[in-house]
Amino acid sequence: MNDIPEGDLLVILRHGPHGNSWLREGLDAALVAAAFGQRVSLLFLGEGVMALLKDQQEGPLGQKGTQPMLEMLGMYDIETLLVDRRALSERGIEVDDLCVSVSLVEGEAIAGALAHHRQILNF
Amino acid sequence: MNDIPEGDLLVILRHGPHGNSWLREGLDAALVAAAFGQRVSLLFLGEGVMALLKDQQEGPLGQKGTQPMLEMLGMYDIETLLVDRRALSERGIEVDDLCVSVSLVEGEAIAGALAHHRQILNF
Amino acid sequence: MRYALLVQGGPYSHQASHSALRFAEAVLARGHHLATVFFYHDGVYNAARLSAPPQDEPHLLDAWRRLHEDHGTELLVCIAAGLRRGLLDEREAARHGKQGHSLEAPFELTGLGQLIEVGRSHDRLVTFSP
Amino acid sequence: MRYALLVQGGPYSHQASHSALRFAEAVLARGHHLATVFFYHDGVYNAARLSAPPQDEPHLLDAWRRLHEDHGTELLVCIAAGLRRGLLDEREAARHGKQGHSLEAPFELTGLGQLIEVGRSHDRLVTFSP
Amino acid sequence: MILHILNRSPSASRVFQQTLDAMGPEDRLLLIEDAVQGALPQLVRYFEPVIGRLFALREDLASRGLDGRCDSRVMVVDVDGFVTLTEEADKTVSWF
Amino acid sequence: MILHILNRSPSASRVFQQTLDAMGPEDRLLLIEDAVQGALPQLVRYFEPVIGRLFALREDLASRGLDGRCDSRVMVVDVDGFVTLTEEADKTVSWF
Repeated sequence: MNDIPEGDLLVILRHGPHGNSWLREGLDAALVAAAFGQRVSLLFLGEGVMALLKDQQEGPLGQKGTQPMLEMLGMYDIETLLVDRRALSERGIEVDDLCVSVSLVEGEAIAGALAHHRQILNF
Repeated sequence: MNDIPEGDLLVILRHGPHGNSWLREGLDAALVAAAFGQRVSLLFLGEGVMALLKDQQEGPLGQKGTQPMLEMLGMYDIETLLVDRRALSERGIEVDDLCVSVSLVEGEAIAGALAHHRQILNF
Repeated sequence: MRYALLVQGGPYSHQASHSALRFAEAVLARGHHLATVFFYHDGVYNAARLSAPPQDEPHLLDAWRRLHEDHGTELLVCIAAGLRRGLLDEREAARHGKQGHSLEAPFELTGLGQLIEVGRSHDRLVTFSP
Repeated sequence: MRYALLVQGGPYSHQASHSALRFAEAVLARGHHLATVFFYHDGVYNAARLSAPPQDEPHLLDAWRRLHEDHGTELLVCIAAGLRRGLLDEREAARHGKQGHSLEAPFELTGLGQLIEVGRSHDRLVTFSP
Repeated sequence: MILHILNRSPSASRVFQQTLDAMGPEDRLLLIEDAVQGALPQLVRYFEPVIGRLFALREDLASRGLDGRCDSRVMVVDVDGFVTLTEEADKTVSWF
Repeated sequence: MILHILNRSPSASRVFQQTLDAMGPEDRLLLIEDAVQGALPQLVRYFEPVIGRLFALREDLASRGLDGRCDSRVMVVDVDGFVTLTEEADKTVSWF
């Protein structure tokens, strides 16, 4: 992608689902910010891309996954989902394996995304 | 070192001082086990070797370092301090930089240390 | 066999507690005796009696309690790790001049020496860390 | 300038709380206004009112309290993160039918929206994570 | 024989290297939680020295949507198999 | 200009790579807590791309016994200098 989106808040998601609560807490922050009328973008780096895989299930003891939250993003007008291309290819994941539609970023576009948002929360 | 010590408990220390409480909690476990009469050995891997550097100081807000605990090891007859040679050399640390006397281990001697203790606690 | 678990991860923050409870069920299902769970490091937060997770999420505190009620599993909390983190039973609260308590039976505050004893007296000790 | 801190690490387990308090002092020493500290993730455990660390270790709860008393810094605890982890003030305890409470003033339970508002209304937001 | 249990992905943490260094020739390694990512064909190379003694927990693969994506040389076990592995080992060591 | 703050050693965690990927050409990097290990001459190579914009926190070096062991290309600042760095940056991002 060549157009780096501008926005109020960039939420960086670097942890996968189930192993810890960072992903859920980061998505919570993004949804709340959007509910407050901020223009929010998400940037998935490293293990964070695992959040987007199809076919995820409940965790141990029926722990909810993050897919229900991802489905809410559209309702909250969070439409910019930037995904580190290298994090996908390192794991052999194709864009078709993802459950939402995303924009791939790499190289300077990642730093650009940080520069173009007024505030950043890193999870 | 060629002689792999035998013992009741091997405590593996893999975290440095100050950043988190794993090192202190691991040393606590070692000291308590020794006080209960167990034969305890310590194995320092990776960042754990930072525990042994001379010239450490108090942490933020006067947080105690781990050196007072290291000085207690002898009193509790914990004399086998195994240190990963590679972890030292990766950091440019010499044996003379350490505040206690240690035995260097590498390669199969590390696995040997685990095999030769009845119980292992990994911090 | 006689199993013990060492839980070092806080509830809801890390999968460690969930993994430990899932493993506990499987241990019991295979006919073993799950005699003891020892909570250390942030694992002590599993005993926080006021925990109030959303109703559609697993209630970890209740799951630990059921383990004790149904199978007699001892739930031991390291006292040194607990006091630093604000987990006090009524006796420790009184001893420290505090009103109220944050930990109660079936969880028990015990010394770290109990962990060493558990390691000695059980056939298997399996650790779940954050 | 108007500063805010976001603290996400539990006390005694990670250096995050220590680092944040040290940074807070330096912010104030340079003449800035430290308006808000927001506690999220395991950072909410900093507010555990029964915390009883050994006397020769820093008392983090008291240090946060002093920041509020001496400089008016607001100490905001995310309510969703707090409830899961057993941090309830008297009102929330009553609402959930629990006896006792684990969090009290000057710490305040607030929604996550406050973090977003803090980010908007302060000049700088610096995060300390585990 | 020791059962080593690892819960961090080799793509995020270097602890897998310490784990491999500490494994004896008969020891086994079980990947759980975030470490199950290491069972992907693209990441399994990190565990090359212990192929044949490398296990991954099915439930953690499934919850992450990775159940069908494992390298065929990784032995997938469910939590019942996890207990069996602890029965067969003299002791266990958890790496995190 | 963004101030990036890193608290994990490059010898233990790969998060330093994400940090470097996310840094713009003028951005600065401050090593705190366990990350100050990265200021050692043997480990500073991980931060080669940002030499000249690389800082380390003196108090965290000192408490770890590393005060005199830093690579000379790392700029050592005390906590007062840390605050100055946040004043000079438009915003900060913490990596952990």
